[in-house]
Amino acid sequence: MMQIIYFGRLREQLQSSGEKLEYSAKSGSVRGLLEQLCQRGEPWASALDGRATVLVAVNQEMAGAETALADGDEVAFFPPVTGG
Amino acid sequence: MMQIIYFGRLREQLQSSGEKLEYSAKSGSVRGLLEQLCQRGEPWASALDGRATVLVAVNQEMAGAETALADGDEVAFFPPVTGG
Amino acid sequence: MKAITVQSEPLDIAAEQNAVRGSDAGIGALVSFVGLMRDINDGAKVYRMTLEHYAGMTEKALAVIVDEACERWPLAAVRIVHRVGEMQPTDPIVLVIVASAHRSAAFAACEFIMDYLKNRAPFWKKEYTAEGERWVEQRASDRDAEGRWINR
Amino acid sequence: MKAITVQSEPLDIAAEQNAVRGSDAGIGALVSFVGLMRDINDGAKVYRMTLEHYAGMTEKALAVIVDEACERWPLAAVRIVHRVGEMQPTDPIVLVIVASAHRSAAFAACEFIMDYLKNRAPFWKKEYTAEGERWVEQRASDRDAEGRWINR
Repeated sequence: MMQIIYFGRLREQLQSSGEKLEYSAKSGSVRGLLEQLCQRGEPWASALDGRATVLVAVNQEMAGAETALADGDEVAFFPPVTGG
Repeated sequence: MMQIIYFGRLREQLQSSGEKLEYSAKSGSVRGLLEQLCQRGEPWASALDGRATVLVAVNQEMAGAETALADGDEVAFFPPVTGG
Repeated sequence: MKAITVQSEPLDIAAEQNAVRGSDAGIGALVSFVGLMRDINDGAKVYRMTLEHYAGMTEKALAVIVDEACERWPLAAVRIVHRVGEMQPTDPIVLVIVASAHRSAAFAACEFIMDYLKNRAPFWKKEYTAEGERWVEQRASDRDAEGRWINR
Repeated sequence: MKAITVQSEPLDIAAEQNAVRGSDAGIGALVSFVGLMRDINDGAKVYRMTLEHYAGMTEKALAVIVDEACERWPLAAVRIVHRVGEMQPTDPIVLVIVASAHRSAAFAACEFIMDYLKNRAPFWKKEYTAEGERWVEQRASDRDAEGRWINR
Protein backbone atom coordinates (compact mmCIF):
# COMPACT_ATOMS: atom_id res chain seq x y z
CA MET A 1 0.00 0.00 0.00
CA MET A 2 1.06 3.59 -0.61
CA GLN A 3 -0.17 6.61 1.33
CA ILE A 4 -1.14 9.44 -1.03
CA ILE A 5 -1.64 12.96 0.44
CA TYR A 6 -3.02 16.15 -1.13
CA PHE A 7 -2.48 19.69 0.17
CA GLY A 8 -3.78 23.20 -0.43
CA ARG A 9 -5.65 23.88 -3.62
CA LEU A 10 -5.24 20.25 -4.74
CA ARG A 11 -6.91 18.95 -1.58
CA GLU A 12 -9.90 21.18 -2.32
CA GLN A 13 -10.07 20.31 -6.05
CA LEU A 14 -9.98 16.60 -5.28
CA GLN A 15 -12.15 16.99 -2.18
CA SER A 16 -9.73 14.61 -0.49
CA SER A 17 -6.85 15.05 1.92
CA GLY A 18 -5.46 11.68 0.88
CA GLU A 19 -6.05 8.01 0.21
CA LYS A 20 -4.46 4.58 0.49
CA LEU A 21 -3.57 3.03 -2.86
CA GLU A 22 -2.52 -0.54 -3.76
CA TYR A 23 1.10 -0.57 -4.93
CA SER A 24 1.57 -1.90 -8.47
CA ALA A 25 4.33 -1.98 -11.08
CA LYS A 26 2.44 0.75 -12.92
CA SER A 27 2.90 3.09 -9.96
CA GLY A 28 6.62 2.29 -9.77
CA SER A 29 7.48 5.94 -10.42
CA VAL A 30 5.87 9.30 -9.69
CA ARG A 31 5.08 9.67 -13.41
CA GLY A 32 3.39 6.27 -13.47
CA LEU A 33 1.35 7.08 -10.38
CA LEU A 34 0.23 10.42 -11.86
CA GLU A 35 -0.90 8.69 -15.08
CA GLN A 36 -2.80 6.12 -13.08
CA LEU A 37 -4.58 8.86 -11.10
CA CYS A 38 -5.39 10.95 -14.18
CA GLN A 39 -6.99 7.93 -15.90
CA ARG A 40 -9.77 8.10 -13.30
CA GLY A 41 -11.09 11.15 -15.16
CA GLU A 42 -12.36 14.28 -13.38
CA PRO A 43 -11.45 15.92 -11.07
CA TRP A 44 -8.08 14.04 -11.13
CA ALA A 45 -7.34 14.65 -14.77
CA SER A 46 -7.66 18.46 -14.51
CA ALA A 47 -5.96 18.71 -11.13
CA LEU A 48 -2.92 16.57 -11.97
CA ASP A 49 -2.41 16.65 -15.73
CA GLY A 50 0.37 19.19 -15.70
CA ARG A 51 -1.48 22.35 -16.77
CA ALA A 52 -1.02 23.65 -13.23
CA THR A 53 2.28 23.27 -11.43
CA VAL A 54 2.10 20.26 -9.13
CA LEU A 55 4.98 19.48 -6.77
CA VAL A 56 5.62 16.06 -5.28
CA ALA A 57 7.32 14.81 -2.14
CA VAL A 58 8.17 11.14 -1.58
CA ASN A 59 8.59 10.11 2.06
CA GLN A 60 8.58 13.81 2.98
CA GLU A 61 11.40 14.83 0.66
CA MET A 62 11.00 16.85 -2.53
CA ALA A 63 10.96 14.53 -5.54
CA GLY A 64 10.40 14.61 -9.31
CA ALA A 65 8.45 12.80 -12.02
CA GLU A 66 11.19 10.17 -12.42
CA THR A 67 11.53 9.38 -8.72
CA ALA A 68 11.03 5.63 -8.15
CA LEU A 69 8.28 4.50 -5.79
CA ALA A 70 8.21 1.42 -3.56
CA ASP A 71 5.51 -0.31 -1.59
CA GLY A 72 4.92 1.56 1.67
CA ASP A 73 5.94 4.99 0.34
CA GLU A 74 4.22 8.22 1.39
CA VAL A 75 3.61 10.36 -1.70
CA ALA A 76 2.34 13.94 -1.37
CA PHE A 77 1.10 16.19 -4.19
CA PHE A 78 0.77 19.94 -3.67
CA PRO A 79 0.89 23.35 -5.38
CA PRO A 80 3.94 25.65 -5.12
CA VAL A 81 4.56 26.53 -1.47
CA THR A 82 3.74 29.97 -0.06
CA GLY A 83 4.94 30.03 3.54
CA GLY A 84 6.85 32.65 5.49
CA MET B 1 37.57 81.83 17.32
CA MET B 2 37.38 78.21 16.30
CA GLN B 3 36.38 75.32 18.55
CA ILE B 4 38.79 72.38 18.17
CA ILE B 5 37.76 68.98 19.59
CA TYR B 6 39.74 65.75 20.04
CA PHE B 7 38.27 62.26 20.50
CA GLY B 8 39.39 58.76 21.45
CA ARG B 9 43.09 57.97 21.24
CA LEU B 10 43.86 61.53 20.09
CA ARG B 11 42.21 63.03 23.18
CA GLU B 12 44.45 60.86 25.34
CA GLN B 13 47.63 61.54 23.36
CA LEU B 14 47.05 65.29 23.53
CA GLN B 15 45.68 65.12 27.08
CA SER B 16 42.99 67.51 25.87
CA SER B 17 39.38 67.12 24.86
CA GLY B 18 39.55 70.39 22.93
CA GLU B 19 40.52 74.03 22.88
CA LYS B 20 39.50 77.42 21.53
CA LEU B 21 41.83 78.77 18.86
CA GLU B 22 42.06 82.23 17.32
CA TYR B 23 41.03 82.12 13.65
CA SER B 24 43.74 83.25 11.23
CA ALA B 25 44.40 83.10 7.49
CA LYS B 26 46.91 80.33 8.18
CA SER B 27 44.13 78.15 9.56
CA GLY B 28 41.93 78.85 6.52
CA SER B 29 41.87 75.13 5.64
CA VAL B 30 42.07 71.88 7.55
CA ARG B 31 45.57 71.34 6.16
CA GLY B 32 46.68 74.78 7.37
CA LEU B 33 45.22 74.19 10.82
CA LEU B 34 47.00 70.82 11.09
CA GLU B 35 50.35 72.41 10.15
CA GLN B 36 49.80 75.13 12.72
CA LEU B 37 49.08 72.56 15.43
CA CYS B 38 52.03 70.33 14.50
CA GLN B 39 54.42 73.30 14.72
CA ARG B 40 53.78 73.34 18.46
CA GLY B 41 56.01 70.24 18.69
CA GLU B 42 55.14 67.26 20.87
CA PRO B 43 52.68 65.74 21.49
CA TRP B 44 50.89 67.48 18.59
CA ALA B 45 53.49 66.65 15.96
CA SER B 46 53.35 62.88 16.56
CA ALA B 47 49.59 62.75 17.05
CA LEU B 48 48.63 64.76 13.96
CA ASP B 49 51.48 64.48 11.43
CA GLY B 50 49.84 61.84 9.29
CA ARG B 51 51.69 58.72 10.40
CA ALA B 52 48.45 57.58 12.05
CA THR B 53 45.12 57.94 10.28
CA VAL B 54 43.40 61.07 11.56
CA LEU B 55 39.87 61.90 10.43
CA VAL B 56 38.35 65.35 10.56
CA ALA B 57 34.85 66.74 10.82
CA VAL B 58 34.02 70.40 10.23
CA ASN B 59 30.80 71.62 11.86
CA GLN B 60 29.92 67.98 12.59
CA GLU B 61 30.25 66.76 8.99
CA MET B 62 33.05 64.57 7.66
CA ALA B 63 35.65 66.74 5.91
CA GLY B 64 39.09 66.47 4.30
CA ALA B 65 42.48 68.21 4.30
CA GLU B 66 41.35 70.73 1.66
CA THR B 67 38.11 71.69 3.40
CA ALA B 68 38.02 75.47 3.94
CA LEU B 69 37.62 76.80 7.48
CA ALA B 70 35.91 79.98 8.61
CA ASP B 71 35.85 81.90 11.85
CA GLY B 72 33.41 80.22 14.27
CA ASP B 73 33.83 76.72 12.84
CA GLU B 74 33.83 73.59 15.01
CA VAL B 75 36.67 71.30 13.91
CA ALA B 76 37.00 67.78 15.34
CA PHE B 77 39.97 65.44 14.91
CA PHE B 78 39.63 61.74 15.68
CA PRO B 79 40.89 58.23 14.81
CA PRO B 80 38.92 55.85 12.55
CA VAL B 81 35.51 55.16 14.10
CA THR B 82 34.70 51.83 15.74
CA GLY B 83 31.02 51.92 16.74
CA GLY B 84 28.29 49.36 16.35
CA MET C 1 21.79 25.91 19.07
CA LYS C 2 19.68 24.79 16.12
CA ALA C 3 15.97 24.77 16.88
CA ILE C 4 12.84 24.64 14.74
CA THR C 5 9.23 24.94 15.89
CA VAL C 6 5.95 24.94 13.96
CA GLN C 7 3.14 26.16 16.20
CA SER C 8 -0.39 27.54 16.12
CA GLU C 9 0.25 29.82 19.13
CA PRO C 10 1.34 33.43 18.49
CA LEU C 11 5.10 33.99 18.27
CA ASP C 12 6.89 35.43 21.31
CA ILE C 13 9.64 37.27 19.49
CA ALA C 14 11.38 38.73 22.54
CA ALA C 15 11.50 35.39 24.38
CA GLU C 16 12.95 33.66 21.31
CA GLN C 17 15.63 36.32 20.85
CA ASN C 18 16.64 36.13 24.51
CA ALA C 19 16.86 32.34 24.32
CA VAL C 20 19.15 32.53 21.28
CA ARG C 21 21.42 35.15 22.85
CA GLY C 22 21.54 33.25 26.12
CA SER C 23 24.80 34.02 27.81
CA ASP C 24 27.08 33.21 24.85
CA ALA C 25 29.58 36.07 24.98
CA GLY C 26 31.01 34.96 21.62
CA ILE C 27 27.93 36.25 19.78
CA GLY C 28 28.62 39.66 18.25
CA ALA C 29 25.73 39.82 15.79
CA LEU C 30 22.10 38.79 16.03
CA VAL C 31 19.94 39.17 12.92
CA SER C 32 16.21 38.56 13.24
CA PHE C 33 13.65 38.39 10.46
CA VAL C 34 9.95 38.62 11.24
CA GLY C 35 7.46 38.00 8.44
CA LEU C 36 4.15 39.70 9.21
CA MET C 37 0.71 39.30 7.69
CA ARG C 38 -0.21 42.35 5.59
CA ASP C 39 -3.78 43.54 5.09
CA ILE C 40 -3.32 44.08 1.35
CA ASN C 41 -2.13 41.42 -1.11
CA ASP C 42 -2.34 41.58 -4.89
CA GLY C 43 -4.48 44.70 -4.59
CA ALA C 44 -7.19 43.20 -2.38
CA LYS C 45 -7.96 43.87 1.27
CA VAL C 46 -7.30 40.69 3.25
CA TYR C 47 -9.25 40.09 6.46
CA ARG C 48 -7.69 36.87 7.69
CA MET C 49 -5.62 33.94 6.54
CA THR C 50 -5.28 30.21 7.14
CA LEU C 51 -1.82 28.70 6.94
CA GLU C 52 -1.75 24.96 6.18
CA HIS C 53 1.37 22.80 6.32
CA TYR C 54 2.60 19.24 5.80
CA ALA C 55 3.29 18.14 9.38
CA GLY C 56 6.40 16.01 9.52
CA MET C 57 7.85 17.16 6.22
CA THR C 58 7.84 20.81 7.34
CA GLU C 59 10.24 20.20 10.22
CA LYS C 60 12.49 18.02 8.02
CA ALA C 61 12.61 20.63 5.23
CA LEU C 62 13.46 23.40 7.70
CA ALA C 63 16.18 21.25 9.29
CA VAL C 64 17.76 20.77 5.85
CA ILE C 65 17.68 24.54 5.28
CA VAL C 66 19.29 25.21 8.67
CA ASP C 67 22.00 22.58 8.13
CA GLU C 68 22.84 24.07 4.75
CA ALA C 69 23.16 27.56 6.27
CA CYS C 70 25.45 26.20 8.99
CA GLU C 71 27.68 24.63 6.35
CA ARG C 72 27.97 27.88 4.41
CA TRP C 73 28.57 30.30 7.29
CA PRO C 74 30.12 30.13 10.78
CA LEU C 75 26.99 30.44 12.92
CA ALA C 76 26.57 30.28 16.69
CA ALA C 77 22.81 29.69 16.64
CA VAL C 78 19.81 29.39 14.32
CA ARG C 79 16.20 29.51 15.46
CA ILE C 80 13.10 29.18 13.24
CA VAL C 81 9.54 29.51 14.53
CA HIS C 82 6.72 29.29 11.96
CA ARG C 83 3.11 29.81 12.82
CA VAL C 84 0.26 27.81 11.24
CA GLY C 85 -3.53 28.02 11.45
CA GLU C 86 -5.65 31.17 11.64
CA MET C 87 -3.99 34.59 11.44
CA GLN C 88 -4.97 38.25 11.14
CA PRO C 89 -3.19 41.25 9.60
CA THR C 90 -0.14 42.43 11.65
CA ASP C 91 0.29 38.91 13.14
CA PRO C 92 3.85 37.57 12.91
CA ILE C 93 3.93 34.49 10.63
CA VAL C 94 7.55 33.46 10.78
CA LEU C 95 10.60 34.30 12.87
CA VAL C 96 14.17 33.47 11.83
CA ILE C 97 17.00 34.38 14.22
CA VAL C 98 20.66 33.87 13.33
CA ALA C 99 23.58 34.54 15.68
CA SER C 100 27.23 34.74 14.70
CA ALA C 101 30.47 36.35 15.83
CA HIS C 102 30.25 38.87 12.97
CA ARG C 103 27.39 40.54 11.15
CA SER C 104 28.07 39.60 7.52
CA ALA C 105 27.54 35.87 8.20
CA ALA C 106 24.43 36.53 10.28
CA PHE C 107 22.81 38.74 7.62
CA ALA C 108 23.64 36.38 4.76
CA ALA C 109 22.47 33.25 6.57
CA CYS C 110 19.20 34.81 7.73
CA GLU C 111 18.30 35.96 4.22
CA PHE C 112 19.38 32.61 2.74
CA ILE C 113 17.13 30.73 5.17
CA MET C 114 14.13 32.91 4.30
CA ASP C 115 14.72 32.54 0.54
CA TYR C 116 14.91 28.76 0.86
CA LEU C 117 11.97 28.56 3.25
CA LYS C 118 9.79 30.44 0.76
CA ASN C 119 10.57 27.81 -1.89
CA ARG C 120 11.19 24.57 -0.02
CA ALA C 121 9.05 24.47 3.10
CA PRO C 122 5.56 22.96 2.61
CA PHE C 123 3.29 25.79 3.75
CA TRP C 124 0.24 27.09 1.90
CA LYS C 125 -1.67 30.29 2.60
CA LYS C 126 -5.36 30.84 2.00
CA GLU C 127 -6.61 34.42 2.22
CA TYR C 128 -10.11 35.67 2.98
CA THR C 129 -11.03 38.87 1.12
CA ALA C 130 -14.28 40.77 0.48
CA GLU C 131 -14.61 38.73 -2.74
CA GLY C 132 -14.23 35.43 -0.91
CA GLU C 133 -11.38 33.05 -0.23
CA ARG C 134 -8.37 32.36 -2.44
CA TRP C 135 -5.10 30.41 -2.32
CA VAL C 136 -2.03 32.64 -2.38
CA GLU C 137 0.10 32.17 -5.49
CA GLN C 138 3.87 31.85 -5.22
CA ARG C 139 5.65 35.09 -6.10
CA ALA C 140 8.09 35.04 -9.00
CA SER C 141 10.40 37.16 -6.83
CA ASP C 142 10.59 34.33 -4.29
CA ARG C 143 11.61 31.81 -6.96
CA ASP C 144 14.24 34.28 -8.21
CA ALA C 145 15.50 34.98 -4.70
CA GLU C 146 16.28 31.32 -4.18
CA GLY C 147 18.14 31.12 -7.47
CA ARG C 148 20.63 33.70 -6.18
CA TRP C 149 22.15 31.19 -3.78
CA ILE C 150 22.60 28.21 -6.07
CA ASN C 151 25.95 29.25 -7.54
CA ARG C 152 27.38 31.02 -4.51
CA MET D 1 8.89 56.40 11.17
CA LYS D 2 12.54 57.43 11.24
CA ALA D 3 13.97 57.59 14.74
CA ILE D 4 17.50 57.68 16.14
CA THR D 5 18.54 57.55 19.78
CA VAL D 6 21.97 57.54 21.45
CA GLN D 7 21.65 56.52 25.08
CA SER D 8 23.64 55.24 28.04
CA GLU D 9 20.72 53.11 29.27
CA PRO D 10 20.55 49.43 28.21
CA LEU D 11 18.62 48.75 24.99
CA ASP D 12 15.06 47.42 25.27
CA ILE D 13 14.99 45.42 22.06
CA ALA D 14 11.44 44.08 22.38
CA ALA D 15 9.94 47.50 23.14
CA GLU D 16 11.71 49.03 20.15
CA GLN D 17 10.54 46.27 17.80
CA ASN D 18 6.95 46.64 19.00
CA ALA D 19 7.10 50.40 18.52
CA VAL D 20 8.34 49.99 14.93
CA ARG D 21 5.70 47.41 14.05
CA GLY D 22 2.97 49.47 15.66
CA SER D 23 -0.26 48.70 13.93
CA ASP D 24 0.95 49.27 10.36
CA ALA D 25 -0.65 46.36 8.51
CA GLY D 26 1.37 47.25 5.41
CA ILE D 27 4.57 45.96 6.99
CA GLY D 28 5.36 42.46 5.75
CA ALA D 29 9.02 42.25 6.79
CA LEU D 30 10.86 43.39 9.89
CA VAL D 31 14.63 42.90 9.96
CA SER D 32 16.47 43.63 13.20
CA PHE D 33 20.19 43.73 13.79
CA VAL D 34 21.61 43.64 17.30
CA GLY D 35 25.34 44.18 17.78
CA LEU D 36 26.50 42.62 21.04
CA MET D 37 29.68 43.02 23.03
CA ARG D 38 31.87 39.89 22.80
CA ASP D 39 34.24 38.77 25.54
CA ILE D 40 37.07 38.03 23.10
CA ASN D 41 38.53 40.52 20.62
CA ASP D 42 41.77 40.16 18.68
CA GLY D 43 42.65 37.14 20.76
CA ALA D 44 42.35 38.81 24.18
CA LYS D 45 39.73 38.36 26.88
CA VAL D 46 37.81 41.62 27.28
CA TYR D 47 36.24 42.43 30.66
CA ARG D 48 34.45 45.67 29.89
CA MET D 49 34.33 48.49 27.39
CA THR D 50 33.74 52.23 27.25
CA LEU D 51 32.03 53.64 24.18
CA GLU D 52 32.72 57.32 23.51
CA HIS D 53 30.93 59.40 20.88
CA TYR D 54 30.76 62.88 19.38
CA ALA D 55 27.45 64.15 20.75
CA GLY D 56 25.66 66.20 18.14
CA MET D 57 27.55 64.83 15.14
CA THR D 58 26.52 61.27 15.98
CA GLU D 59 22.81 61.97 15.55
CA LYS D 60 23.45 63.94 12.34
CA ALA D 61 25.62 61.19 10.85
CA LEU D 62 23.02 58.54 11.65
CA ALA D 63 20.25 60.70 10.16
CA VAL D 64 22.23 60.95 6.91
CA ILE D 65 22.65 57.17 6.86
CA VAL D 66 18.92 56.62 7.44
CA ASP D 67 17.92 59.15 4.74
CA GLU D 68 20.23 57.48 2.25
CA ALA D 69 18.69 54.06 3.02
CA CYS D 70 15.19 55.50 2.55
CA GLU D 71 16.18 56.85 -0.86
CA ARG D 72 17.54 53.51 -2.01
CA TRP D 73 14.74 51.22 -0.79
CA PRO D 74 10.98 51.53 -0.14
CA LEU D 75 10.95 51.42 3.66
CA ALA D 76 8.06 51.78 6.11
CA ALA D 77 10.21 52.49 9.17
CA VAL D 78 13.83 52.73 10.35
CA ARG D 79 14.89 52.79 13.99
CA ILE D 80 18.45 53.07 15.32
CA VAL D 81 19.37 52.92 19.00
CA HIS D 82 23.07 53.08 19.90
CA ARG D 83 24.36 52.71 23.40
CA VAL D 84 27.32 54.71 24.79
CA GLY D 85 29.25 54.60 28.06
CA GLU D 86 30.19 51.53 30.08
CA MET D 87 29.34 48.05 28.79
CA GLN D 88 30.03 44.42 29.61
CA PRO D 89 30.25 41.29 27.44
CA THR D 90 26.81 40.14 26.11
CA ASP D 91 25.41 43.71 26.38
CA PRO D 92 23.66 44.95 23.23
CA ILE D 93 25.59 47.88 21.76
CA VAL D 94 23.47 48.83 18.76
CA LEU D 95 20.02 48.01 17.43
CA VAL D 96 18.91 48.69 13.85
CA ILE D 97 15.33 47.83 12.89
CA VAL D 98 14.04 48.19 9.33
CA ALA D 99 10.45 47.57 8.25
CA SER D 100 9.22 47.22 4.67
CA ALA D 101 6.43 45.57 2.71
CA HIS D 102 8.86 42.91 1.42
CA ARG D 103 11.93 41.24 2.87
CA SER D 104 14.57 41.97 0.23
CA ALA D 105 14.40 45.74 0.87
CA ALA D 106 14.40 45.28 4.64
CA PHE D 107 17.45 42.97 4.62
CA ALA D 108 19.43 45.16 2.22
CA ALA D 109 18.66 48.41 4.03
CA CYS D 110 19.48 47.00 7.47
CA GLU D 111 22.87 45.69 6.33
CA PHE D 112 23.57 48.93 4.44
CA ILE D 113 22.87 50.99 7.56
CA MET D 114 25.20 48.86 9.69
CA ASP D 115 27.99 49.01 7.09
CA TYR D 116 27.73 52.80 6.91
CA LEU D 117 27.40 53.20 10.67
CA LYS D 118 30.62 51.25 11.19
CA ASN D 119 32.47 53.72 8.94
CA ARG D 120 30.67 57.03 9.30
CA ALA D 121 29.27 57.35 12.80
CA PRO D 122 31.67 58.92 15.35
CA PHE D 123 31.91 56.22 18.02
CA TRP D 124 35.10 54.90 19.59
CA LYS D 125 35.49 51.80 21.72
CA LYS D 126 38.04 51.33 24.46
CA GLU D 127 38.46 47.80 25.82
CA TYR D 128 39.74 46.68 29.21
CA THR D 129 41.72 43.43 29.10
CA ALA D 130 44.02 41.59 31.52
CA GLU D 131 46.93 43.45 29.89
CA GLY D 132 45.30 46.84 30.44
CA GLU D 133 43.19 49.16 28.33
CA ARG D 134 43.36 49.67 24.58
CA TRP D 135 41.51 51.51 21.84
CA VAL D 136 39.77 49.20 19.38
CA GLU D 137 41.18 49.44 15.85
CA GLN D 138 38.85 49.68 12.86
CA ARG D 139 38.48 46.37 11.04
CA ALA D 140 39.54 46.21 7.42
CA SER D 141 36.38 44.14 6.80
CA ASP D 142 34.26 47.10 7.93
CA ARG D 143 35.95 49.45 5.46
CA ASP D 144 35.47 46.84 2.71
CA ALA D 145 31.83 46.29 3.65
CA GLU D 146 31.05 49.95 3.11
CA GLY D 147 32.77 49.93 -0.26
CA ARG D 148 30.24 47.37 -1.50
CA TRP D 149 27.45 49.95 -1.55
CA ILE D 150 29.16 52.79 -3.36
CA ASN D 151 28.45 51.59 -6.89
CA ARG D 152 25.09 49.97 -6.29
